[in-house]
This record gives sequence, structure tokens and C-alpha cells, in this order.
Amino acid sequence: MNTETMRADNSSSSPLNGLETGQLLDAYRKMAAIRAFEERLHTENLSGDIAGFIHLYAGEEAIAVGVCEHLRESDFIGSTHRGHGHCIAKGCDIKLMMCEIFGKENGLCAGKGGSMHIADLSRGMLGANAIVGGAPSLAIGAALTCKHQGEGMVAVSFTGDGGSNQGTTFEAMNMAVVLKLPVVFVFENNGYAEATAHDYAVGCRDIAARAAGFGLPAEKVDGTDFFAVHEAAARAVARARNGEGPGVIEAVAQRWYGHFEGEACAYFAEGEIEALRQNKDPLKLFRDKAGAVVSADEFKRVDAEVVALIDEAVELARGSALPATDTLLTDVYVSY
Amino acid sequence: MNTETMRADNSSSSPLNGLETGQLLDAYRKMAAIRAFEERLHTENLSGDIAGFIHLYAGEEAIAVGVCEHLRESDFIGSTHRGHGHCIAKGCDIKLMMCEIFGKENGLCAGKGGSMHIADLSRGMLGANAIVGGAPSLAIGAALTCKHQGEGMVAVSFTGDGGSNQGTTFEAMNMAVVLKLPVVFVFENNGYAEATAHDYAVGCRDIAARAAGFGLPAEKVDGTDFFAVHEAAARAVARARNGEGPGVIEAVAQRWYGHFEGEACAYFAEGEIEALRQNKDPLKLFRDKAGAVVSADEFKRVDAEVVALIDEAVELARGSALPATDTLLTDVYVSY
Amino acid sequence: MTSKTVREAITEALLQEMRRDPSIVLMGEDVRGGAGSAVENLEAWGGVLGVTKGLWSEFGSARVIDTPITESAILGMAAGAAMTGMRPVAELMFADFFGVCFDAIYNQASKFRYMFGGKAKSPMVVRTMIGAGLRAAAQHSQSPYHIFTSVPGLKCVMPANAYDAKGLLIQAIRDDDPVVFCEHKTLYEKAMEVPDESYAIPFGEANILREGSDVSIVAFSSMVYVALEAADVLAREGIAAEIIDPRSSSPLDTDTLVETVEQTGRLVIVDESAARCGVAHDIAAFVSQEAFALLKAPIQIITPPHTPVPFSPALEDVWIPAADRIVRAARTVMRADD
Amino acid sequence: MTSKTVREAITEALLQEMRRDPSIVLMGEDVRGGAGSAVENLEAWGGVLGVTKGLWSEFGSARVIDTPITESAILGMAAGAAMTGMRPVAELMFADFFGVCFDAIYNQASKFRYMFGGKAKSPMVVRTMIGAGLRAAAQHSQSPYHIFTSVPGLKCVMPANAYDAKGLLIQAIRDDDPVVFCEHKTLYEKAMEVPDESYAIPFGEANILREGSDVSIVAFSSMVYVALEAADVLAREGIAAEIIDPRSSSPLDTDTLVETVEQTGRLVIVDESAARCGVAHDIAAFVSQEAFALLKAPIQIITPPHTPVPFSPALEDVWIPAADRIVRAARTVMRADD
Ligand SMILES: Cc1ncc(C[n+]2csc(CCOP(=O)(O)OP(=O)(O)O)c2C)c(N)n1
Ligand SMILES: Cc1ncc(C[n+]2csc(CCOP(=O)(O)OP(=O)(O)O)c2C)c(N)n1
Ligand SMILES: [Mg+2]
Ligand SMILES: [Mg+2]
Repeated sequence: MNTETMRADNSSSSPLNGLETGQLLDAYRKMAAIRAFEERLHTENLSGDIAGFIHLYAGEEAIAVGVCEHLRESDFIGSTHRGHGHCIAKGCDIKLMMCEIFGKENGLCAGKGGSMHIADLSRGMLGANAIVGGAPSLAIGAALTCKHQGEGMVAVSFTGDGGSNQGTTFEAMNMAVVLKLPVVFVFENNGYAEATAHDYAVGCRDIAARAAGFGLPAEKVDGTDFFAVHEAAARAVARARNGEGPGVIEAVAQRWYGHFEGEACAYFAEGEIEALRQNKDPLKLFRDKAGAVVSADEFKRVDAEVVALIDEAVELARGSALPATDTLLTDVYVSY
Repeated sequence: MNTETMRADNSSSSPLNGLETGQLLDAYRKMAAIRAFEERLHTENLSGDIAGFIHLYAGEEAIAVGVCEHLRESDFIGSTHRGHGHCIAKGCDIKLMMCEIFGKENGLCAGKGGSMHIADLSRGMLGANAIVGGAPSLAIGAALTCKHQGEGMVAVSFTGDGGSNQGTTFEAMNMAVVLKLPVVFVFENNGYAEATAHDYAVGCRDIAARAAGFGLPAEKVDGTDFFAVHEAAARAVARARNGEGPGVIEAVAQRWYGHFEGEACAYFAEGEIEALRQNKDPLKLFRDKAGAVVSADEFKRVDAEVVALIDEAVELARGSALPATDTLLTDVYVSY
Repeated sequence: MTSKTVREAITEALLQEMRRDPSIVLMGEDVRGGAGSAVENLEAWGGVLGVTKGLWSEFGSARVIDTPITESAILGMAAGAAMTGMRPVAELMFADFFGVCFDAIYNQASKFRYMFGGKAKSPMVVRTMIGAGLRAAAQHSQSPYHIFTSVPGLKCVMPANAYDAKGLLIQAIRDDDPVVFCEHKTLYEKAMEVPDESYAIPFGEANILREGSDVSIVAFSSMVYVALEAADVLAREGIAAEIIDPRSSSPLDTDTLVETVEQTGRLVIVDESAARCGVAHDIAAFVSQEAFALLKAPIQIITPPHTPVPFSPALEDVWIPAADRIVRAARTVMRADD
Repeated sequence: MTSKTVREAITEALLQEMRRDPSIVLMGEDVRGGAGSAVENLEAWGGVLGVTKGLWSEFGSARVIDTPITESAILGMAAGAAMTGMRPVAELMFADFFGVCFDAIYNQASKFRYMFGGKAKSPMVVRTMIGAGLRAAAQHSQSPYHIFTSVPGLKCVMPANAYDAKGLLIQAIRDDDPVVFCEHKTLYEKAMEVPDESYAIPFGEANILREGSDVSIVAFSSMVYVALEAADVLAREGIAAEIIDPRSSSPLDTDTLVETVEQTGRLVIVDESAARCGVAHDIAAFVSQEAFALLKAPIQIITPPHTPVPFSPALEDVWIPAADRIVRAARTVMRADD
């Protein structure tokens, strides 16, 4: 990715964005849970017990969490095929997510959705979405609801660098500007869409600037830096809540695994991922920055907690029943 | 329309863009033919003999002609529902166009297309297109052909201000940049899409700047000034021919009639159209500017010629036969 | 009870429902018309054919929303609003345009409930114009409701008259599932007595327009009138046709279909949607599987030809299924069991 | 003659045709893979399931074109290139995505010839993956070829084996009309003997996989194997099933359909496309209209249920039509005329 186009990182005026210890630990816990969830799926997937396509979010944790820390349960998010991180950041039940990915009857979607369609509307999570560019148009709809209800609710869409090129995405941004909707479009620029580099497929090589041309404020931030994402999101979410209209955040952070599990990653330069793990680990960066107020032991305790939680989740998922075959025909219509 | 966003008009360095008398008269003849064609359709339509939806191009003549004067027969253009002007500018047979609009068997499309689908591929005219945002994606395909054939051919798409918002249009611009295609996207900003103002529906109120964000040079010109359009098109077409990639021209010029014939134009301010006819008549502006080298008599002769031509066209169209009903079933497939 | 056109019946349904339920919002291109114009307080269009006229004046821009020409954003926004608590009524001006925006209802709204394990609903309506006859040519004359019908999770309705238009639209708005509501552009001027008060017509209940024991003719939307015309001709020949308008293709009133075939043993289906894989074929397949023993003659399917809609009136008039084709088909099936 | 998988047969068809005709270009997402990566000269994917592997290495970026994830631009570009002299083969990775880009073939490429009075042609192929079975859930498992079939001007093919895949793809590329070429994602590994040289299989010619005089079973694509499995069971019961794979749904080999029913008088159609308005319904309607007198029993239609494709293997396996449903249907029609 052309890093020259990356703007100066939006280093916070107040240290640690004014977050207190409890808030820092909450955010860190979510990021750590996403990491543990994804790494566990990576190994579970090797065992062959997980069906379908799995897209891991490891490496991008700071984006989902940095944004969602500003959201209330009644706010909405739309997501992508790479949706586990967004789900966890928005408060979905981690165990029931795992059950869903295992295709079990007690999964968040009763086993009917799977990894690419995990949703929990009661938490404002409008679903992972296997259509690239699917979330932005749903998010403007959710934002219309927010505007209509007049209670300062907002909607956020997460979209990849690949999805930033979709016509649906551009249409949604224009509509949001025209109707001044309380929505934030977050572009997760992880350098690749499948095996195609951002630098090739995004003709202008600058998602944020292109978005800004649509008439809404757009910022580009380092997506591995929780505090940078968090600060940009603070501005965008506040504007939306205050009725000042939509905004855009482009957050740059590569994924650590293949496009989907099992994919060979031939397009990564040698050592590229190792270097990321060394130098751009969002969790490590968080610990470094927050180390002044949170002790290493506290972080370790959280790390252990989330690993235990994921263990329980996998255990539950493995032990749960498959959906009964008669559920095949239910939930098609509300009325029959 | 927010005229403040209009850039300084690209007044030519050489007077009359270096065009000689013959060339000037050719261009004027086309503009006058478009005008006469459209005004005649306006009256013919009142007679009730013309079926379907008719969208008139009067007031925007300088755009189609200013661009197409740079094109060869082997170059391609894609068009809109408001396509008569583009057809004439690209050299379609005016009489057969009229026959088509009257739904006759000798029409350019054998009566099967009508006003919204006039095409003549032998002239590189890829069809009026009743899908808003239809032309840009076809134009990039034609541009791919041009690039493949390596003979300096180019493709142009014409799209309205309304169509500039379509996802298909944005996708096409990005693709053109990525593949460095020899294509020029011309946006005809006539202030309205149906009854909705550009200022409302184009969130950023600046089609050219928004397009530039996609990574291609974009200029905004006064679309009633043939010479301004012609000069901007010279640059964009030359770049495309030389393999330097795509470009964008936004040309501003209002239509003089309703969105379609019979539409009431309630959204025009009082006197708006009259003022346009007075001050922004593309033909009058042309005559004024070119008056130094072309005499008023010469212009009058051309005016009379085109009126006669349109008379003949209408006469031919009225006298021609309707398509035989067995043609209903032909031309669906090449192979059967 | 007042005489109302289909257009007026639709406007009234929208008006009454919007007064009743503030969560209903309209969105589409020029559903108001005049947004951004210099003329103040202007409702320039009320829809391209005037169907939403007056609604903006009553409900304002927050509930009658003019949009850019971006159908994916219109339908997508409706889907997102529906799943979060609103009842959007989106207008897709011509059904032909579904090609640029189908994902919003094909992969999104219609599937949410199922994909999310029954925990979502998408109470949205897509109002859209279908049909040939206005010389609008190949890209503005289609009736792709067979496609909508084939999508699980979607419902699909196409009223043939003003009474049905009002009652079915009210049902569509109150329905918790996504509904495509198909308005035939040649029917807007058709008038009949329509109650002033609000009423809903349940989906999946056919309307028997005319009873008859010789042959059953099934038709939707504007084809109903062609069928009625044919029935008149047939009556003069002593053939009593029963005319059935299922009104919704999804759900489909299969009971009535079986009942009518029980009575007549002969079925003619006339349908504008498609010459291949259309709604007529769907019904024929259903009847031939489920009521085979009742059939005295082959089912006759009458559709336009497998061609785009031609522009020239001389061709379009032949493209549209005409009464004489129905009459001939009915005669054929009457002869078949002689 | 070498044993080749469906995947290899498709790759070979593309390779041989591209060598023959320089106007053929491929375009799609990651048909090469690796564009813009720091790794030089990389063909990272060759399509998400490896079907176009090797082609970029031979033909380079001018003819094997990686695109952004913008399906409207992909199919639109193909349509524009086709009408101006190229023979594009566009890849729509999953057929489910037609919802974001259908206009390019629905209102554009398929209609040019007709709308322009016979003066255009659009020789383009859309290669696309269909089918359930890979636990890819509701938005990556559909088979909307009934929709493609219903569009006048489009052709639609779905090969069931490697031999057909090669010959039909070569035909699709040489064909002057736009063709949707549907590849079932569960069939790529199926292998059989396939000639090394180039050959084309005409559209509209059914493949009779097995002859039998008791009951005709019509199936496309992966359903052919389910039908064959059922035929084995039926054979053990003394019921001789004829298995017909029409191979293309548009054009459709109606002659063979009538001939087989002439012989058996009993028809079972098994089809994955849709539970409503699907290809099975289309065929049933055709036969029940045109060959009614030949039918000894009601036509049996076997499709998935009218639901989205569920994710959980426990549900998806029940969603896909299985051999035992065909066996039961065949038994039913064998009993019907006893
Ligand atoms: C409309 C559509 N086109 C193509 C795909 C196939 N696909 C799934 S993920 C993906 C890449 C998405 O890239 P990006 O948006 O950058 O997200 P990332 O995977 O990098 O998180 C593609 C092409 C799809 N699911 N939907
Ligand atoms: C996809 C699509 N949506 C909507 C329409 C209906 N429609 C026809 S022309 C038009 C307005 C187009 O406005 P603009 O692009 O500015 O072109 P203009 O008419 O001003 O030349 C609309 C909405 C259409 N034909 N196609
Ligand atoms: Mg990406
Ligand atoms: Mg306009």
C-alpha cells in the first residue's frame, strides 16, 4: 500500500484519548477476545470440523473496537464477510457466535447463517454480509431509522478496501450526504481484496480522499493504533449524533491470515506478515501505549480470561446439537 | 445550480480553437440540426403521432457536438435517454432517426428501438440508453476494444447529472483508471434529473471534483459554449488517444423543454427558460463567437438547410410503413 | 364508497396508512419532485405518473423522501430501515430497473429472517411499475414479477383494479415481510367504486371475477381485462369461462386453482411476465402435478413471445397477449375432450 | 483423450479458444490474482477455485484482466466490448452476485440485437458459479439460472460433466449471442475422458445419459448425478428410468423432451434453480401443454424448498434434492396408471 498517502496519525491531544483504566481494559478485552476467537478458529478450521468459508479479522482488531467503543447498544452496525470482529466489538455473545460458526441449533442464527451471516439485531448488529458492498446501503437505512427516532442514535458501516469500489458503496455515501444521515462509513483498508492489492484496484489509491469528494468529512488513520481509530471515530460519531451528517474513516491495517482460511497468501511479500506481527500488532501497540496506566499483569489476566472464554465457547459449540431438520422450513416468512 | 463551483471557463488560447471556416460550419450545422430536430419533435409530439417517451436535447447542443467533433467514425459513444443530439453529432442518418422515432420499418432500428434506443453501430453510436447510468459501463467496454486494437481509437460516454450518482457510473470510472482505458466520461449537467435539482441530488454539488477523486483529470466547462466544450474535449480525447488514460468533462447547460415531452416543468423558476433562450443559446453563442469568420448569411443558409432536411425527414417518416408483424420474432438471437 | 381510479386508490392507501403509522416513510425518485428547485414549497411531480401526489404536502420531506437516481441505495436504505424498525415504502420507478438494485431484496431483505434464524423482519414494500402498452420500449415495459415470485422470503402482488390496489397495498404495508407491489402502468386510469375507509385484502386469496363451468382462465393484473374480453366472446359461443385473478403470485392461492380446475377440467393461463420460467409456467406446473387427474385437456399457456418488448406500436400491440389468443386456446381445450 | 476434471476441461477450453482467437479476453476478480502485490510476476489465484489458472501466465494482463470488485463494471465492460468487436468472457464469481450487476445482461447485452433492429451482436460469455453443497450459505449457494433462462436474448447453459463443460464452453465463446455459463461448484473435481483437441457442443441438444422406457427423469448440472443415483435404485426395483440432461435451458431441446415422454409417458423433473418459477416448472408447463396426451401420470417436480439456502450442513443436506425424493416420485408415477 502506498503509505505516502497516509496522513499524519491523529495523535490525541489528551493522553490515551481521556480513557480511564476500566474503559481501557474493556476495549483491550474486546480486542483480545477477537484475537483469541480468530486464532482459535484458525486452528479449529485445520481440524476440519468447521464448514464453509471463514474470514479472519486478526490484525484489524483496533478498527472494530476503536469505532464500537463509541456506540451504544441501540446504535447499529453493518458488517462484511469478515465480520467476527465487528460482532464481538458490538457486544454479540461470543459463545453463541461460536455455536453459529459450528452450525449448531443454539447458534446466534440457529445455524442457518454461519460465519458470513452472524447477526444480533438486539445488539444493533445487522449482520455479517457476504455481499461485498452490502453494508453501506443497509447502514444508511439504519441511519434513517436513527434520524426518524430523533434520539441521537447512529449507524456505522464497515467495508473493505475492495468493497470501497462497489457502486452500492458510492451510492450510499451520496445518499447519506443528500439526506444528512447520521452514519459513519468505516473503510478497513487491509491492503488486499482477496488476492488483489488495494494499490491496483483502488484507482486513485486514496479511499478517504475519494470519499471526501462526495461531500463528507473523511479521515485516514492507522488502523493498528486503537487510539488513532478511537479518536477519529469520536469525531465522526459525535458529528452524526449531533445531526451534523455522515462521515468517513479509512483505517489501514493488514490481516494476518489468508483471505479465507486455507488460502495460500502468495501475494504477501516474504516476511510481510512476520513484520506486521512484530511491529504492527494492535494488541501490543495498545499495551505499549496504555502501559502507563494498566499494568502488564492486568493485561495478562485479560488475555487469560478471553482464552478461557473461547475454550468454553468451543466446548459448548462442539457439544451442542445440530438444528432439527424441520427448521429447514421455518423463518422464511413472518406470516407463514 | 450553484454556479460558484463552476471553474473559470477554459477560454481557448488560439481564437475559435483553431477551427477553420469549413469546420466551424460543420459543427454549426450539427448543432442547428439537433435544434431543428428537437423543436420539430416538440411540435410533432403535440400532434399525437409520436408514441412513447421523448426527451429533447435542445439547449445542450454544444456538448454533444463540441465533444464529437474530435471523434472519428471508428470511435465509440454511449448515450442516454436524451440521445438524439449524441446520435446526430456522431453522424447517424437524421432521416432514419426520424423514421425510428415514428416507429417505422425503415427506422434506424427497424422500429424496434424508438427514441430511447436509437443506435448505429456502423457509426460507433452504441445506442441511446434508457437505463440511467447505462452508458459509462458500455463505454469502458468499447474503450477496452479500442485499447486492444491499438489504433488510437477512443470511447466516450454521455451521462446526465442524475446519472452521475449511479453506482454503475462510479464503478466504470474506477475501472477506467485501473485499466488506463481510452475513455472520456462526459457529464451533462443540465441542472435537473427529472424534477430533482442537481443541487439536491449531487451531494457534493461538484460532479467534476468528485470524479477527479477517482484519479482522473476532470474539467468543468460551460456547456452552452461550443468552444469551451470543444477545447476541454480536445485535451481529454487526445490524452485518451495517446494512451494516457481516461478523463472527465462536466459540461453545464440546461435543457429548454420538460424532462420528457408533456412534462410541466413546475420546478423551473419563472422566466428561467426564457432567460436561457436569451442569454445561453448555444447556437447564438456560436454565431456570436464565430461571427468574425463566418457571415450571418452563411449561418442562415445552414439554418434553412437543416430545417429543410428535417422537413424531409418527417415527410419520409410519415410516409413510411410500419414494421411487418412477423418482424416481432426476428433479431432476438443471432443464431435462431 | 366513491368511484376511484387505481391511481387514486393507491394514493389513498398510502395516505391513510401514513396517517395511521408514523413509521411509514416513502422514498424514491421524484416521489415528491422539485427538491432543490428555486421554486419554494414545490411538490412538482408526486411520482412520475402522479401516484404519490399530495403526500409530501401532508407529510413533508422527513417522510416523503426524494432520492438521487440510485436504486441500490433506495432499496438498500429501505431494507436497512425495515430491519431496524421502520416500514419503508420504496418506489422503484420501473420494474425494469431491478437489474441495477436487485441485491437489496434478493440477497438482503428477503433473506434476513432466515439467515438470522428468525430474529429479524423486513417489513418493506417496493412499489414498482410493470407492463407493456405505453410504447416505452424494451427497458421500460417489462413485468419481471416471475423473478420476484421465485425468491424465497419475498412476497409479490399485482392488483388488477382499484379496489384490490387499495386493499392489497394496505396489506403490503402492514405485512411484516418484504413485498413487491407491481402496478401495471396501463391500469392507473381504471376506475371503480372503492370504500373510503381503510381495509386490507389478505394475500393468497384469489378473486373470482366471473364464474363459469367450462374453462378456467387465470390472469393477473392487466391481463385480467384481456381475459374478461375473451370470456365475453366465448360466452357468445356458449362457452362459460371462469376468470380467476390470484392477485398475489407469492403467496399463491393454490386452493382456488385446484377448485376451479375441479369444476372445469380445463385451464388457460394468460400472463405477461415471461415466455420462459414465468408465473404461467409455475401455475401450470403446479396444476399439472397436483390436479392432473382433473384435467380434461392440456393446460394452455399464453404469454408474450420470448422477445424484448418492441417499441413500434405496430409490434407492441402484437407482443401483448390479446383476447383472440385466449379465445382460440379456450376453443382448443373445449374440443380436446370431445 | 485424457482424464480431465471439469475444472481442467474449462481451463483447456479457455486456453484453446484464446490461442485461436485473439479477440477473446477474460475479465473478473482474481482471474489472475496478485495484481498490485509486491511479489513480481505472480499469478496468485487463477480464479477463486483455480479455474483460470495458467491463463495469465500465457496471455498476460491485456487478455486476462483482474478487476476491482465491481460486477456492474465487469459485466458492463464485457457488454460494451462485445458489441464493439471483442469476445469477452467475464467471470461473475458467484451467480448469487447477479443482484448487483444484472442490468448489463438483462437490459443491455441481451437486448441490443433486438432493440437495434438486428444490427448488433453481443458475443459475450458470463462464466459463473452456481449451486449449494459447499456450506457457503444463503448468498453464495444459489442457482438463479431460471432467471437467466427467462430473459429473451440470453442463452443459458449448465454442463454436468467435463466433456460437456469443454464443448459447451467452446460453443459459448464462439456463439454470437450472450451466454451465461453456469458452473456448479460441487462438480469441479468430477473427472472423465475428454478429447485433447477442441470441439464444440451445440446448444439445445440434450444428452441422454441413460435410456429407459418406464419413466423420464430430466436433470441439469449436479442434479444429473442425483438422478443417476435414483435410477440405480429404481433399476433394482425393475423400473427403467431414462435420464435426460438438456445441458442448455435456453435454448431448450424440446424435441428430446417430447420424444422421451412419447416413450415413457411419465416425467420427473429435478432441478436446483427454484421452487417457484424455476426451470422445472418451465419444462413441466411445456410438456403438459405440448405432450399432454402422452402423459400417463402427473409430472413430478422436485426442487429445493422455497427457502434460502441454510448454512448448517445438517440443513443444507436436506435442502438439496436427494435421490430418495426422485425414487419416491418415480414410484408414484409408476403407480398412477396402474
Ligand atoms: C458482490 C460480491 N462480489 C464478490 C464477492 C467475493 N468476495 C468475497 S470477499 C472479497 C474481497 C473483499 O475485499 P475487501 O472488501 O477488501 O475486504 P477484506 O476481505 O479485505 O476484508 C470478494 C471479492 C462477494 N462476496 N460479493
Ligand atoms: C436506472 C434508471 N433509473 C431511473 C430512470 C428514470 N429516469 C429516466 S431519465 C431520468 C432522469 C435522468 O437525469 P439526468 O441523468 O440528469 O439526465 P437528463 O434527463 O437531465 O438529461 C430518470 C430518473 C431510468 N431510466 N433508469
Ligand atoms: Mg481488503
Ligand atoms: Mg440532468
